Amino acid sequence: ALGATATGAAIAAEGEKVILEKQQWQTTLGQPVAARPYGMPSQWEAALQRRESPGLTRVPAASVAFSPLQGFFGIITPNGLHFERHHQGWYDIDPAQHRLMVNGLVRQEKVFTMDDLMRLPSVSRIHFIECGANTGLEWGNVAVPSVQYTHGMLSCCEFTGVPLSVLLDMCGADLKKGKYILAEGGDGSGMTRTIPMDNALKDVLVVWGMNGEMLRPENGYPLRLLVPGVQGVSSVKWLRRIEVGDMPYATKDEAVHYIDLLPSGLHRQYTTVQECKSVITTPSGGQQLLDKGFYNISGMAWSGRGKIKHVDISVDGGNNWRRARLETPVLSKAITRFNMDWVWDGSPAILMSRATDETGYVQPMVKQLREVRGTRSIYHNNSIQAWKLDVNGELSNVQVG
Amino acid sequence: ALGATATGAAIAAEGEKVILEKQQWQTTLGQPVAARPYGMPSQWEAALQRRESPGLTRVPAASVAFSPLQGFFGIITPNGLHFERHHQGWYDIDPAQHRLMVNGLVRQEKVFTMDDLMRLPSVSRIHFIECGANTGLEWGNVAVPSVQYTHGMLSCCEFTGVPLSVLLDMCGADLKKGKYILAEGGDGSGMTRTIPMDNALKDVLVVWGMNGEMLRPENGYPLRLLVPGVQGVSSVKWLRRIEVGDMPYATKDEAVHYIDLLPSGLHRQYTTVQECKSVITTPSGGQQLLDKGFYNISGMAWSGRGKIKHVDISVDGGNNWRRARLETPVLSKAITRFNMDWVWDGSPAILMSRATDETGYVQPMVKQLREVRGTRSIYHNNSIQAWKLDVNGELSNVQVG
Amino acid sequence: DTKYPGIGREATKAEVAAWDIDVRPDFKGLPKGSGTTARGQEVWEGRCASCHGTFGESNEVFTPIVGGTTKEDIKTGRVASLTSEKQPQRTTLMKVATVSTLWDYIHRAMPWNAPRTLSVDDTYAVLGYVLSMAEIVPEDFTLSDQNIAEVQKLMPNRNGMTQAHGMWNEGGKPDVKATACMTNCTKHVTIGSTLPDYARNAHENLALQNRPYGPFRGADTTKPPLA
Amino acid sequence: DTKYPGIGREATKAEVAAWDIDVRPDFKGLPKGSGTTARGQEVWEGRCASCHGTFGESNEVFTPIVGGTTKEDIKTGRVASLTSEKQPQRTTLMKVATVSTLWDYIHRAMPWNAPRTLSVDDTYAVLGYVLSMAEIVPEDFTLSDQNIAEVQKLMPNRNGMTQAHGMWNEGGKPDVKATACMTNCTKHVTIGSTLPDYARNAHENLALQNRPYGPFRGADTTKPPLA
Ligand code: HEC
Ligand code: HEC
Ligand SMILES: [Ca+2]
Ligand SMILES: [Ca+2]
Ligand SMILES: [Ca+2]
Ligand SMILES: [Ca+2]
Ligand SMILES: [Ca+2]
Ligand SMILES: [Ca+2]
Ligand SMILES: [Co+2]
Ligand SMILES: [Co+2]
Repeated sequence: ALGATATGAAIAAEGEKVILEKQQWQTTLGQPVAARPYGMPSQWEAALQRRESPGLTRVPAASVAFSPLQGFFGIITPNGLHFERHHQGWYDIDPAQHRLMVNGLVRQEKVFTMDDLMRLPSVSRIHFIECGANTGLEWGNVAVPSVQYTHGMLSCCEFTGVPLSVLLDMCGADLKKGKYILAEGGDGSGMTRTIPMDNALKDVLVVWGMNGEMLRPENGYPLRLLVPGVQGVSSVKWLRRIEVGDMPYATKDEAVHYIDLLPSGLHRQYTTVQECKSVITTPSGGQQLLDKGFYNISGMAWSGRGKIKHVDISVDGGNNWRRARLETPVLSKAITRFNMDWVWDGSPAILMSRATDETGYVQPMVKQLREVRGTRSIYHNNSIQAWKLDVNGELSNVQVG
Repeated sequence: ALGATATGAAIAAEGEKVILEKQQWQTTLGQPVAARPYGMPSQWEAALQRRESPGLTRVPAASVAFSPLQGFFGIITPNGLHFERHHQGWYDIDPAQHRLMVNGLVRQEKVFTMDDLMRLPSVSRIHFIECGANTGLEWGNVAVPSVQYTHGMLSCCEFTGVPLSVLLDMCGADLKKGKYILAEGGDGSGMTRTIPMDNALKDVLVVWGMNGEMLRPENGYPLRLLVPGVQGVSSVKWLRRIEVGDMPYATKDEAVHYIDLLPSGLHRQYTTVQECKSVITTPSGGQQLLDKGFYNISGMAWSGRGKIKHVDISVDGGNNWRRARLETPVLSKAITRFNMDWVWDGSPAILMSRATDETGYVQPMVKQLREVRGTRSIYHNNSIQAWKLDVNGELSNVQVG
Repeated sequence: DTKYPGIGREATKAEVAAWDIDVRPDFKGLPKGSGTTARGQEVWEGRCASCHGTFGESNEVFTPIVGGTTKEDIKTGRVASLTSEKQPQRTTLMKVATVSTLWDYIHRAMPWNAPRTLSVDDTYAVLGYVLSMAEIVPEDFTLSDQNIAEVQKLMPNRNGMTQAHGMWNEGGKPDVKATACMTNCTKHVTIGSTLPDYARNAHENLALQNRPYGPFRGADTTKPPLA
Repeated sequence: DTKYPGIGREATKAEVAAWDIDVRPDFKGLPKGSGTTARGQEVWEGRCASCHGTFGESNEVFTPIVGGTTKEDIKTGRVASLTSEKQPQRTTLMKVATVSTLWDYIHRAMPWNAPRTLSVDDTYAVLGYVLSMAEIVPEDFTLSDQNIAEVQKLMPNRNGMTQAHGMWNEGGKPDVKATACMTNCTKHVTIGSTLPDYARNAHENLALQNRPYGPFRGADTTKPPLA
């Protein structure tokens, strides 16, 4: 049986009390402006929180808090619900004490304060950040119940900062020998990641602004790197140093983690691009439909290689597909929101979305990825997600094929 | 003399302590993930708050809290800092108790729950909201010291909701006779505003989502109207009713306020479009430059008639102008962020920005507006804002011409 | 609905009656009823005067409701004081052209701290009393759905509105046309208005309204500008 | 800087020395120094074992560091157990190809709760001890900047990395090529994997992780699915 609901319940002949009777908010004076000089969500939104996945990590300061994508709208991630991934905990660093050093193969090694950086020519761009391990729990089998845990290491924000190329230019980077940069964080882990110079010069930013305000402490306040299209770990938080070098650095998170085990026993190293991917966020695993009838199927699509070209949706487990509407703006290396009309007739269904990016790359089935990469990859699982809808209205996580 | 600064201060020969000595955040374990399941800004960001303008209103529940634009980046307004304008205070309405009624010249008068509405085909769009009275304090003379108070009734968010046209269609609105709609709020003021049907069918949305999450209580949770390009008051908050009618309603906020007094003694009624406007947000009134040298001049431009085509910046009080860079995305009826390189040589300067929209309309000087509308208009002051930079590095609010 | 099955339901008559409370300039929506200025005075003094003043003149909680209109205005339907710089504030009755607006709004939203608690008859009564304070209707008057259209003809600013402008619709014609001159646009830049000294710190210390780091600080407005 | 006057300053030598602590695979950045496995054992047992286990085998705080490598692997430079389904966890030493990585990381970030508190010599010592636990170096060994390049040649998985893939650069070639079939794409839809029953409520009650209104509720995962 489908879940009962206030709406579904019979309405008294005269109508509903909430309309026929005057309510408190219509008959009294509300709260003043600036009651909260910095606002918070409604008391009724408490279900939408960042959450850990029990058992995934052993200590919460080297862990992940997943974003509740099941309740998100559009493409912008609210700052309070941006996913968290720390290796040695987070800090709220005093910006007056924070410095950025540029060293290595440069004419002039330099130190910048936040005062300095924020005076430089700034740009604002909307980009996604996806952890390379997003959906990694599902390389083998279905493991987690909802989109918060399958895809919740994903965000999309408007970032403001200075192009890294401006800083490299100021320091006179040796672009002939200097084929790589190393980015280093100011936290205890001193997170370090290598970025190819071509990439660094193209669209990498040194950012302080996120959705109009400063980065949140959990996301690298007061300064982080932003490497568009590349797994989140490269967008080093609490950024303190950029080194120009002539070879990759094989740092811990490039040599022990964020490497992909192939069936041959070889590991792929320096796999960073987040390939084209999409997921239906509503309705999705662990959600319960209350009734048959019309629904809006909605989700997110993104690609580390550019813009989303289109998204197709299947409600029959991948046998037939229909093209979804894309909301504007459709931006490069940003989330694109898609929607599709759907009338649920009450029979079982399997909902899937499949994105295609501007390079023509089509999001694959997990089977196709496994044919090349096996089942023990952890990172870069961009396969098509399926949600099974049962006659009772409940959706659950399944893998098709 | 210019203000002294840490950066400006001489650095000891070996370097700065914050670099030479290991800091706490590099040598200890930070805080765990989900320490704050819903995050907040850094402790160092407390200066950025919504604030009332002393003396502007007499009671804080029929008042305004202005946004600190002087600290904003990009185009997205952080939800915690969205400006507030209430007429009878704000409420945090239980969404399960909230209803939307559509009545009047329709085939079928209907009631929708939030459950209903959120199932409908939804769209997401980025739009500005500007109160019609924004910059109204300056129709006569310079009155307030900073951009928070001159322009802080301005926001730009990604909104998600259902096109009003879908609801009108569902109810069978009589589009022949029904030339207007009335939108009514669920708060104590029962805010009511007339919207021409053409406008209503074009791009008006009934929205619940704002920057990825639900509307904040201060901004109409759980449901508001969004009338793109039109003064904020029309985007009725806590929306409870839509009526289709055959004439304008001359509600209190269309007949006593939001009317513009002309020198003749006549009032213009139903002036709603927010014409093309821009403002330099950094550096701006009440800010203090610490040093000569390079700066990024940055600001916001928007138009109720479409996209921004370009923005020009003058640093000499309007004698000479240079074209600013526009950040992407440039969207219709949304804020566009502009930036321009500038080297301050220490001499006095007057900074101004002038936006042009896709219709070719050029943002005017206040003098030009006054020639038509006089000095007692309150609403729709979209004139060019000037900030005077003194040799001491302080900027102040002035009117040129 | 065949396009969106399962969504929304018919509104009942009682529900529409409960919520459809707006009153238009043509008095559509106005409920039948009446009230005397005597009763109106009781309501006013009991439920309104504390905020709006005994004579509707108070500026304490909101701008005045009554004042600034004359017998002559009632004849012409144009409030003369609107062109005078002497009138310090524009009162409600100086501005409002449509009496329906006041009926609708008082019934909908007043008293401010207890909206929707006035009966229909008391709304007629108190509105009649407000109009009598402005000498638009006699001291001793009964306002009702029957005579309100006549009262409309007395509203002092009934001819005071114009819709002849390009700002209601996106496609309307703007009333100024600036040009985007790029070089040598003004020989002498003149500053028409500057921030008055007393306004420098009137919004409290701007040093605390800007980040304590970054490209700029907030000026310390508790002190004079730096020398 | 003439392009951006007034912004940034030269870093001093001492500052660069203080912060430029990375060590590359070619040992650029590696400071001179050395440490014995005996000293390494002291450091390990005093400062590391509580989290990583006496033998580097612990799974309590993080995945094991030591284990899963053989004498044979040291010869081939490929860890054989990586292809075995029997090895339950991939230890650090099964994966890491470059000894510089470990030196850099231990010096940079360990102990986890007190990073950057190990001296250079103690870093050599404890790293040597870790390698000795895995029998990569002898029980009684002194690791130093002089012999670390030789030790690199013993790393069990030193030949275990490939960069032959299209995923480092945006322009790289993807390794799968799906097609966007639109109709009649699969005769029989088969479900390969479903959520195990025990996982239904393993992330707590999903009813409390969804809005209590809107198009969907969260399923009450404390109970079985609705009948
Ligand atoms: C507790 C204070 C308070 C009380 C009591 C009160 N009012 Fe008001 N009134 C206000 C405020 C504040 C406003 C402005 C509301 C807004 O900003 O939309 C207002 C607005 C009005 C207006 C519109 C004025 C304008 O120019 O917009 C009218 C008319 C009015 N009140 C009449 C009444 C009447 C009649 C009563 C009694 C039945 C009453 N008020 C009781 C505070 C009060
Ligand atoms: C308080 C607990 C704790 C202590 C003490 C500690 N570690 Fe760790 N260690 C960790 C954690 C947690 C990680 C994983 C950090 C991350 O997620 O990036 C780690 C990671 C490592 C790694 C990388 C393992 C991998 O596969 O990524 C090495 C090597 C290591 N530690 C060595 C040491 C040494 C040597 C010491 C002592 C000098 C030490 N640890 C002390 C908790 C600890
Ligand atoms: Ca890790
Ligand atoms: Ca008002
Ligand atoms: Ca229904
Ligand atoms: Ca009506
Ligand atoms: Ca300087
Ligand atoms: Ca180095
Ligand atoms: Co990650
Ligand atoms: Co307003």
